[in-house]
Amino acid sequence: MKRIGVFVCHCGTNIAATVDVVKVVEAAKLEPGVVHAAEYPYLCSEAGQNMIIKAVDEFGLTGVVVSACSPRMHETTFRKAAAKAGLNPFMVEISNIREQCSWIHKDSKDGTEKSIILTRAAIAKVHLNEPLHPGESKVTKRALVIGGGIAGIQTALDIAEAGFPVDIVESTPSIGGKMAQLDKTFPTLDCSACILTPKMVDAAAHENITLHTYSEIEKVEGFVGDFTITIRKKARYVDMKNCTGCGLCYEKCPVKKAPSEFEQGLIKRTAIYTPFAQAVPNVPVIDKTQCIKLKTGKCGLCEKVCTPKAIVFDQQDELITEKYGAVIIATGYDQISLEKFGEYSYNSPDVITGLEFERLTNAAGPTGGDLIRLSDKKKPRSVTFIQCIGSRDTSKRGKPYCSKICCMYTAKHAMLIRDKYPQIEVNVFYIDVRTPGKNFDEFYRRSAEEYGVNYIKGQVGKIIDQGEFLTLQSVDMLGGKRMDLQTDLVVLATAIEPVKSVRIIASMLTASIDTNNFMTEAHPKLKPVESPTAGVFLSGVCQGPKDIPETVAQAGATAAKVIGLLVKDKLMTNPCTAESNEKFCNGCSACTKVCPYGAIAYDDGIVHVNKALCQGCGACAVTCPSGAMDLQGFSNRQLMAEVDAICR
Amino acid sequence: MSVGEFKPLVVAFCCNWCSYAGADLAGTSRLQYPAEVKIIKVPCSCRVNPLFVLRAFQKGADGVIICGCHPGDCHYSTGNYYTRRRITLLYSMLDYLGIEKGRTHLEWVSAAEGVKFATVMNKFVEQVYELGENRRLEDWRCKS
Amino acid sequence: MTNMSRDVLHTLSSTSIEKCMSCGRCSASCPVADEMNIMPHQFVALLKRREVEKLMESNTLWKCLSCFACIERCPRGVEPAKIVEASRLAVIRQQGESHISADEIPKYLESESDLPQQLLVSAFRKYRG
Amino acid sequence: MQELMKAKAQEMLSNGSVTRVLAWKKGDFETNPEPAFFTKHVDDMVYNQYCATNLSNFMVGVEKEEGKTLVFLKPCDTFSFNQLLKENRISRDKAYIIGVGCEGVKVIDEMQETGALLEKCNVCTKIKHMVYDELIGEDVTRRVTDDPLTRFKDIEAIEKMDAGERFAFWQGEFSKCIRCNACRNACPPCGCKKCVFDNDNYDTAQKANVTTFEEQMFHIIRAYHVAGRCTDCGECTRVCPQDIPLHLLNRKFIKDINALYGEFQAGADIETLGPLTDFNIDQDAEPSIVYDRG
Repeated sequence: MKRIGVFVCHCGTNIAATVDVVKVVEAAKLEPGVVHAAEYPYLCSEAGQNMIIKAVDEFGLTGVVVSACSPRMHETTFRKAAAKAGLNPFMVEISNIREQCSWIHKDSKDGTEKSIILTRAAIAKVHLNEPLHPGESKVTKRALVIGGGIAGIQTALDIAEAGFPVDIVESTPSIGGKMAQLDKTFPTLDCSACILTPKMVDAAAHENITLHTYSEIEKVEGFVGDFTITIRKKARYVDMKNCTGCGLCYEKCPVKKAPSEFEQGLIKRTAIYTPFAQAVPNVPVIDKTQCIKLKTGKCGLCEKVCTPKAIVFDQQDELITEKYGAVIIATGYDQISLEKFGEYSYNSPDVITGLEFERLTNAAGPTGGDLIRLSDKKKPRSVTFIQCIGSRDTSKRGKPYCSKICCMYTAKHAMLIRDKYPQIEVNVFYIDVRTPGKNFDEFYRRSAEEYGVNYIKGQVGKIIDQGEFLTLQSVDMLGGKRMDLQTDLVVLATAIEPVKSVRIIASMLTASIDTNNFMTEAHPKLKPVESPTAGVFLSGVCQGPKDIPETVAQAGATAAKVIGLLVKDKLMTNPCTAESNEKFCNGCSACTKVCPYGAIAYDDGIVHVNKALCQGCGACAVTCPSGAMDLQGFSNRQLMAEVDAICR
Repeated sequence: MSVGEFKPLVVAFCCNWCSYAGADLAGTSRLQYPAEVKIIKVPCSCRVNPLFVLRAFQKGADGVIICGCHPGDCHYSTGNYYTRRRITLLYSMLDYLGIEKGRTHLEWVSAAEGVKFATVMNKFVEQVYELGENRRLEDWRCKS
Repeated sequence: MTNMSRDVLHTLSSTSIEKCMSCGRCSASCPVADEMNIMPHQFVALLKRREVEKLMESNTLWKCLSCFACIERCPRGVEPAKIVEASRLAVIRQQGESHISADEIPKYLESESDLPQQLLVSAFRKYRG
Repeated sequence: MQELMKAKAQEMLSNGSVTRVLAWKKGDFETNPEPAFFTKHVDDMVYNQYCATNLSNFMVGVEKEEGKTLVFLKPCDTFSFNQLLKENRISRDKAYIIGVGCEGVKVIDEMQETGALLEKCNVCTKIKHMVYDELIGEDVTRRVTDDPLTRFKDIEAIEKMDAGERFAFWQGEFSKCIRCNACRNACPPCGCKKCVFDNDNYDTAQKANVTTFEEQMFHIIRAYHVAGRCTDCGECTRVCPQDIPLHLLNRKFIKDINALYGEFQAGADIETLGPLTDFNIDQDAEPSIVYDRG
């Protein structure tokens, strides 16, 4: 039998005014195993804690019950005090007689009676408490960043600067992501490539950063501090070491029919290609769905012209396995498909998306920055932007959220046009213009006031391509009139969504994802860059729509959190974990299916709990029919003892 | 307890992250709810084994209520989704066996819903008062 | 003459005007908005303001083709055409009598007015007391 | 058919392709064949409409034994086999399964035929073998007399009673329980190495029912533990010496699961997640549905 000490706190008058603490002490003394019971005005004070420490020694206590405020308040305090007294901290239980008694019951009799019962329940539980010891697990001092856009690059650079090795896995042939496609950036209008390219080069050159481009995550095992991740490096058919990046191969490639991903399909590219001139690494890849040699065995022109002999047609996918302490998801976004929005005639060459416009206005883009209609190559006389295409849309066609970046990039696009071609008329159909952000509203107002962009509160119902021009059936809500506006070029501010593959990545990492495929953060306010899964962090748009300044700020925050993890040599694990009794385990493995953390593994007839992964929810313990699975700290017996004590 | 004066006993299982915190908030906001409610803290509502519910009734509880985070807000991501299925089936079975429905309840209470916690408890206890003493699911050995 | 409250229209139309975010896509999509003295988006706004009588007196009731483009294109599921339809019903209910009988239908069919049959069917449904 | 089965069993035993045969053998009366293992000769083996026992359950016992077992399974027994397979209680490669046709199992009372088939056979939905290596006589005509949907009619009848009547009904049934554990032993998924009701570590150990509550507790928890795993094989009710209609508990769970989470048949395959180890974020009913149904 344990030797239990019970300590009842007055909390000044917070408890003592309603609860007769002396009565609680007297009642506690009658409970089996209680060898000492006392009250004190402020147990959480140093003197109060010392009183507990002294009593542990004096009465040889093996268990402590503190009847005081909520355990959410001072459980840690009293557990630390117990540890000072040489007791295992988990031999302390709190009964909450302030929040649950004195503060809500006016009647002293009721409050006192309930305090006695709650104290009794805590005593019953302590009888069954076992010393618990947080486990330790090692930390592999290496991070993996999934996604090589600005979010991934910035996170990787910051971690690398702190001295830890980082790998970036990027699915396309080059890092850079969406930002590499942009022309200018709001609200300062500096050139996107000019600020991004140096970062890309830094990342490639950094001694702590390893790039795996044209690669994907194949498999994830392990847990915080100790992930083992397999990366598939897709066959590039070009030897990275030998290639000098001269570009002769794609100049000679006879296939010129593949839509260029980087140019948003506005122009075609060759079968062997680098996505864009500043690509990092500057090593081409062969698109095996296009290459004549790979499809039919003929051609091989690129191989003939390549002097360093870098073309390798029989190259295979390569699997590499590496250990990591932390994983950062930075997979970014895509524009949604406009398939379901037939009324906007997106199939017309003169109706384009925001991202397509970026390429069209970019000096390095397919038209050399010359703004033309793609149908007849003529300069448009007017350009009309339509906001919220598929955003804030609760019908099943679009997305219910605001895509956040469109108001600002539309103001930017409008301004760029008016700046370069003052004769072009620019209209913007908007529902609301949302510009919270430093210098954002000023920027938007400038586009309207200084550049004469015509903002129309209203929407377009339908776009009709009439060859020469487009007719927009629209409404000006402030003017209160229906309009059939004629315009030459339409830019749709298309909603953005997380890249499709993030769902697969999230499930491999057991990180949670919301109904819109955005990664869920551990806490929306207080843990915005951590996922609820320990060791998995979030950076960039995968967590929610955001612009470049926000993304970079978040990337830095994420890096700080990751560094905070990687500097540790060992991690303390939560001691309240599930434990399976091998003797009773049937091996049915139902527990493995309900574990949100993949912490339970079935092996040869029984299951094992990985203590480092287990977070102690207890889903498994209830699923287990034989009761072999139990949760330490909240065991079946402990909880039933509490039930029994309350119902006595 | 004097004869004729029925004072029910209600056991409330509250998850540590939302509902227990909600109860704390009810406390700090000084919102009254009946002293008949005795809270047992569990890490997650999915820790509540049907055995515990039956055990409470067996030992003389007149009502059992389970509180957890709202679906989608579980600290452990998915725990309360399992709770939702398990407890729905359990309560349905208890109903099928003729146990009065008013004696069981489940409510999602977030850490911010102190008012809801108090309201729910007030309502539930009132309901149990109306049903009177639990006779159908009780171990007579343990009652004096 | 009318005590038709917003709630009645609400029930009749079974739409949720609270969802409206005033984007105007309904009016932009409406083929006859030009001819209406109250356009679909204004119709929703007036209902929000409980100015039901204005709606019942507007020519929108007679101009709306019930093509449902506004319903189709509304990103929030507000269904403006249903409100128009409900207003029509409200007007008819007030009048409380039958405006068309089965005997009259052949007359319209044969006339040179080129009335679409679909219109006759829906008119019959609506205006038969 | 019986002769075909015996010949096949003898052949496989003799040529050593299996170590033992799990089948039914002649009992003391013609009407009570019993499950048996044969290792040499199969002369006593029988197969007829009295062979009720679900042999899948006996495969757990020989799982750790050397060699392969030839087992004869009726269509409905294969669901239990799959369920045990899914729960890692048995291995597929240790069994050679011969699926046998079934015309329904006859009800025996006092060792006499009553002329009726088991209730589960009248509403049988499990007509096809879900897992087998070979089939014998699978095309014998089945005698399903009732619409399979009527298998829930008894449950609906109970649901229609008021709470007091329901309580009285079950009290009456449970009070007959002698805690012989036959239901537990006959039930394939209810095969824990150590039952919570036998486990002294669990504080719930109760070897015999002392109170009315313990009768209820045992049966509620037993039904709950097999919810989503029960194939509705009906062995619990069939083996109950006190004639408690235990299947009405399991079937209630099945009915609720089907209604709330979509049709589910345990043992139909070995991949689908069981309804209690799965969830649907948007569509799962709230527990309040129990109260809403009045």
